[in-house]
Amino acid sequence: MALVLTEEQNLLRDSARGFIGDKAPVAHLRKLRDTRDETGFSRALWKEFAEMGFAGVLVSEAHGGSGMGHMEAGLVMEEIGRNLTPSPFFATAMLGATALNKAGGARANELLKKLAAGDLLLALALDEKSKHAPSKIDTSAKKSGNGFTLNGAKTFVVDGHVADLLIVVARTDNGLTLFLVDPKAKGVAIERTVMVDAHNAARATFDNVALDADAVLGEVDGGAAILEAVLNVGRAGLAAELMGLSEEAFARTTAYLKDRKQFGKAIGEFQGLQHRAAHLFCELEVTRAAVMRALQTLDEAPEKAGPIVSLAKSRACLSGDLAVREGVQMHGGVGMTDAFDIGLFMKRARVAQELFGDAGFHADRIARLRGY
Amino acid sequence: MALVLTEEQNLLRDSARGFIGDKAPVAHLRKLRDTRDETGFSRALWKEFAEMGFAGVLVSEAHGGSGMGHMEAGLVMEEIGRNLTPSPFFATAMLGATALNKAGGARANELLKKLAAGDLLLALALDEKSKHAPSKIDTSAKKSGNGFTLNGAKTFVVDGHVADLLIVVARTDNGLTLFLVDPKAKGVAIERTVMVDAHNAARATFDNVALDADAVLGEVDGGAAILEAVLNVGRAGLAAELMGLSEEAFARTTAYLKDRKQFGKAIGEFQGLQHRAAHLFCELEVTRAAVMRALQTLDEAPEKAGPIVSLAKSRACLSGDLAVREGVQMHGGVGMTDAFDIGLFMKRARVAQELFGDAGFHADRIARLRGY
Amino acid sequence: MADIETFRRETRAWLEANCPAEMRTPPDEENDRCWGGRNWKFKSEAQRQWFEAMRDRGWTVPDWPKEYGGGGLSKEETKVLRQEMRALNCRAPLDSFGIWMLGPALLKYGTDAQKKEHLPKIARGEIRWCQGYSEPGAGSDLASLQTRADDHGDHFIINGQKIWTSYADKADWIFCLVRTDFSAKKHEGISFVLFDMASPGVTTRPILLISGKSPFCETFFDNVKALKSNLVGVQNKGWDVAKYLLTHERDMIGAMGLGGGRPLGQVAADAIGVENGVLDAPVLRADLARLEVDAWAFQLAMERAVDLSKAGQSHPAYSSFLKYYGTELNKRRHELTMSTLGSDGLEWESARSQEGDAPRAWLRTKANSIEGGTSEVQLNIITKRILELPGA
Amino acid sequence: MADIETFRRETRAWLEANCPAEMRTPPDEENDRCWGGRNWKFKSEAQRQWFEAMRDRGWTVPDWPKEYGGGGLSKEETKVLRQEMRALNCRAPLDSFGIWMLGPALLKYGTDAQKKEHLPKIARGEIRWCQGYSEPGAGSDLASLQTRADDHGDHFIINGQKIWTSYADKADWIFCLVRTDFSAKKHEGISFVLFDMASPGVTTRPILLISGKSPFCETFFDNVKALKSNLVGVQNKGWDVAKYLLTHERDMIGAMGLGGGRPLGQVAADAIGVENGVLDAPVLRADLARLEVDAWAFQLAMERAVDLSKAGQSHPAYSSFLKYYGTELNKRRHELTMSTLGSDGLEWESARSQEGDAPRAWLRTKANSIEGGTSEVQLNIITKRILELPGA
Repeated sequence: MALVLTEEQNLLRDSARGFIGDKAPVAHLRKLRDTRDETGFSRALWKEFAEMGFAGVLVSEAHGGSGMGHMEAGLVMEEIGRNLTPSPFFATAMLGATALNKAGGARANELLKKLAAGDLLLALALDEKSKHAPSKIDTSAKKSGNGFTLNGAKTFVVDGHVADLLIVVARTDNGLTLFLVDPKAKGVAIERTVMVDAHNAARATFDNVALDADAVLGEVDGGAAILEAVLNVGRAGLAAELMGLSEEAFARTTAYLKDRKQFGKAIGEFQGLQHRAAHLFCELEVTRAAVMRALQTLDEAPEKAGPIVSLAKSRACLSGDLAVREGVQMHGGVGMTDAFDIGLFMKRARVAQELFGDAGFHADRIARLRGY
Repeated sequence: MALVLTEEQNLLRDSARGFIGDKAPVAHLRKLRDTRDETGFSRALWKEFAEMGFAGVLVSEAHGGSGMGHMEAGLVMEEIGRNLTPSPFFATAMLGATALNKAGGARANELLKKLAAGDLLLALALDEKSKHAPSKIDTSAKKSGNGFTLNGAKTFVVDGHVADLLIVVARTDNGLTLFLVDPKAKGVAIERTVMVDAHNAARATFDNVALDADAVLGEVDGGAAILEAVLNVGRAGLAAELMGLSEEAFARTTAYLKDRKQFGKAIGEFQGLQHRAAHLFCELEVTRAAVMRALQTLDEAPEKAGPIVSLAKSRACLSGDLAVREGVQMHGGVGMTDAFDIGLFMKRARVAQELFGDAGFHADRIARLRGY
Repeated sequence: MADIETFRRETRAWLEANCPAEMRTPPDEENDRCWGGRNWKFKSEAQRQWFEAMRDRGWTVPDWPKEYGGGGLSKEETKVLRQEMRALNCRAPLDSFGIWMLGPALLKYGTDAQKKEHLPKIARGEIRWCQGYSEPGAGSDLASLQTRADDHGDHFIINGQKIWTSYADKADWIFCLVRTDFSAKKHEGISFVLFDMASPGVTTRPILLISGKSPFCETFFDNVKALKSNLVGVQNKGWDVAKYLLTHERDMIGAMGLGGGRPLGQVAADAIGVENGVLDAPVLRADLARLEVDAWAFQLAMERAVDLSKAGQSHPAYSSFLKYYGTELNKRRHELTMSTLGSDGLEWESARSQEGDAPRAWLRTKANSIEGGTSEVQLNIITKRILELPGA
Repeated sequence: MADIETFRRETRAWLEANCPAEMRTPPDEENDRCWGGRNWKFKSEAQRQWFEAMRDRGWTVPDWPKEYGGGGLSKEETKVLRQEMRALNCRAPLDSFGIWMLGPALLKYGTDAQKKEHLPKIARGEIRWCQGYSEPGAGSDLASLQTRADDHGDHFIINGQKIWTSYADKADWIFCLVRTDFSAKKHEGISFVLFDMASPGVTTRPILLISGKSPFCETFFDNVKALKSNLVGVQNKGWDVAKYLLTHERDMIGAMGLGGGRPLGQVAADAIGVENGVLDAPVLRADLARLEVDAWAFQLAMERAVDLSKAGQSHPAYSSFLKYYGTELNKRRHELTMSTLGSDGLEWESARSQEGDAPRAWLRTKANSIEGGTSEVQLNIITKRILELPGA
């Protein structure tokens, strides 16, 4: 596949860019943050996302979705990144939809329909350690009658405090199993955690939570395969978000370099800054190619996507980190003020890096796959 | 101890700088290289080193040396680095003398006397792998009658093809033992390896070499402690050499920045290069402090020197590498020519980095010592 | 050397006897420092005791002359005192821009009367100072400042605006750069004056930072009167004083590179776990090891800078090296701290995270390479004054 | 898409039938390449066979028009041919500065007569070209070149000196930048001319590099005659041709970033050993993993650059990005190769080390970021033409 957007993808990107930039620019995040909004995003806007076909971007038309692909979902994530928009798009439309798609079955299909209509919010409860480690799962679901008893604690659950259903990764007798858990069930405790980026996250604890047999998503002990698909989609989505975020931070920085004057000239005239800006441009271009190929691979050969997705996330973390660090430094004093937006980009970049594995995690993963 | 030179040390440095800069500037190395000199250094010059007291810098006056210290030895190494001087100073006056000092005893003392007079060349045969790994010793010395039988192969033996005696590290029943081996003994094969930096190195193989009991340096199975002392001195010495080499490369580079004109001005007027040069200056200053403290510690509390020596070697590799890379790049095309000296600095820096552990090896060692 | 060892022994004994246990724990950056000043309220009895004990020996400023409230110690003794305080983890008894910045400038450029008036109040923590340097249009290009001071015989009338005035809302007095000659070249019409922040016409407005904290202010001067007896140095030659003072500020900010608290490698070992002797996050571990190498070496470079200075071998622009390297190192340390803490380090509001201690500290470090002259300005200074490259 | 799949199938079959096994092994940089030219001697029968088979299909230059000796393939077909050649590890049948640099410039700027005269000889490997650009005083500032060409009606008389002329001692013809107007501004008095290196007055002298190899020469012109019919583009407007050609050179050098041969991680695993699944050199391993991440992503960026170009979406200065990034990456790869090989990689003369293959290749890469416009020049171009920052 050529590493350029198709005509349709260009149109979609333009429409997403116009829509999100218009309805949810950085000021939208500021308002939610400063009013300490309880939901953490705009439910009305999410309905509009659904009407645009974005909520069901990964849901087939048969199940009420728009049946687009990962490349298209990535374009939406990119615009979300550009505008720092808090949205259930990641947890629900990317992670949740992928889990349901992969699990299949009547209940999953029914949920997909609601999801695509913007009427169902999901949250993945996976990590238990402060560093992403999908292999370190202590949460357990023990057989109990027809169902299971769930015990454990999860952290960094995006949208955990607003989700209608949690998708909980737990250890069962012979592997991992995914469970759909009602957050209002007895024994479930959810604590919203206010994060540095003012986006949603929560901790969840499960204290002898009783689950019916039909809480199982997919097969018992068959959770690892679903989880791998969900992580691939999530990681590529975060890479796309970081890409959009980085490019916007970079655009604001170069604009500032042209505008700000010191020593009688624009600071962008100083070669010291010029060379750093040009280097950053190159890093972003390199990342973009990796992110595009990762999204394409999810559409075309998802079973092979693991390494290329790790590449994309690793690169997006590296260049995103550089973009916001250079952004704040080149903005100088005003970059340090809360009144200026560039610091918000730095905050979100830090969280998006940490989520589902940072640059080092994914570089390590690639090295392991390569046998060294 | 203050991290400045004493009056005496300043005098010694000036005298070493004058002497080595005069007798063995970079042209000296070129001549040895281009004539494919069989010895690889000037024996006449080594006699003069001895007369200056440099051969016996680490040998006590009681044993015919000048009884100076590691700080002083480091100053000589620094000037050797500045001039890329091929010299037995490292293998004989630093490694060999330390091994003999640490082993003690009548034979060692006698050898020290010859060494200080410039009449004995030693070479340490330690590494067996292509990456420095003093714990990976397969060379074995098996008890045999009153003596031992030595088998194994060594690489990267500095001055191995000219040494009067090899100091061979071998595994014995309950540890490591150091042996003094005559390179002309039956079963010993020495192959000189011509290296990128045109300094001496050799491979040595030992095929059932019969050793007398008195070939043991120090105690049987007691080699590890001697070896540790030798490695500490050697690593600190290489750090000092790299320091001198880096500063000279940097001085030549800033001179070129002032001299070379492009686009109608000196290239040193371009801020892109200015900031990189200023950064390099800082890296060298940081390294210098670490190197000085390592040498001081060898004089004052050698038993504690392990970590600080690793710090010095790690830093000297990092900043030395940066200095020569920036040096060649900033010299542009002429920097690529064999006729210009800067490339010789790059070559020697590469070898000095690899010898006794590179920046990564020593950073890893520090992390292990710190428990992570 | 016998004398200095005696001094060391006695100092250690005195510190052990006089530094309360509470003052030997690492201070919380925001809440535990002692800043002094007219309106100062001690945070605890231990803080008061420790401050007063040190003040009474002149050891808030150990190397200042005794006549100005200092301890009159030699450089060697001062170094020993600092070493012994560090060995016991003693907190600084008094933090103060007066000590770090104004004091050294007054010692060099002040009149006798100015020294007698201001230095003891600094040493005794009676007056808290702030610094009026940057302006909205004069950041890295500080010398282009526009705050004007009109000459009215025995006093100036000052009008203009400053920005990034740390703790201006809490300070008693300000040392301030003003333009006293608008016709001269930009470096040559600047003067260095001191005045009371309680003077009519002074207003301050805090600036909220990305860390959610607000140590900085915008400060406005509307016909503020400043006596000429508080002009430091020569009128229109204030740039010399400013530059001298900046080197002291740089030393102070550079010292951030030293870090402090628990070694990050051990924090990581606890948070992430160790397998086969190495941290269970191999790429992060390599970064931590490299940070440790550079940070340890930089600590030695700071020590060497003091030794060079004592030996009279220090280059006057050496502080730019320390400032540049120390602040960049500190930023790197906090980036790696965030990577080490993972999602726990991202919480912004919770008792568990001490209200986002780690992320707020991380964000605050981003200012290190901007305040007191940006990293780029330090590199320019090194280029010009140490490397002597052309056109810098 | 059906057609292209047919083309792919047929191409694969043809390659399998026509590319000798020997030509499917990685070439030794120095000894196995086929450069063509008047005095060319094939290194082996397989090399000759493979060259002639490809030449006869026009596939030494698959996307050039058939009338000039090319294959007349579309961009899509050319890409497929390259993919299939890569899949079989086919060597390039002909390496040539004529193909990489002069050809594209002639296709754009050449007259019909020039194209008919020179392009087929390039395509058929009959004439080997070299490039006369840099001079001792004109490196990064190429436009300040001083080699003069005096106008004698139907010809120029050329005097001056070039440097870094790759393989000048082996080339048949040169494409050369000369100054034809000394009164104009420096970019405006330059012309682009072609002439025979066998002309009277041309001498060359090899330059020994730090790698111990000598592909470059100094080249001297002493009253050399060049026909005006071999002036490419407009007289005094040669800078346009030179810039256009440089972008092709940059693409070529940038492609070095792709590396080749055995993955370095596997080389390291064999040389150093693996314990608990990870390389027994943990800090080096982190560097290798990071290189792999950047190199793989850059490979995709190269692929994207082709796709962007095909889609008409490429920025004209994009090749500066590829050149800068690819060469810096290649230098980094060779640094890490040296770290991986350890002392074995330091041997300079021995059969075991193939006469210092690794260190010589490492040293050779240091020129990558200098030749064809330094990294600094590429960053300047990106700054000015892509970022459009002021004063660049």
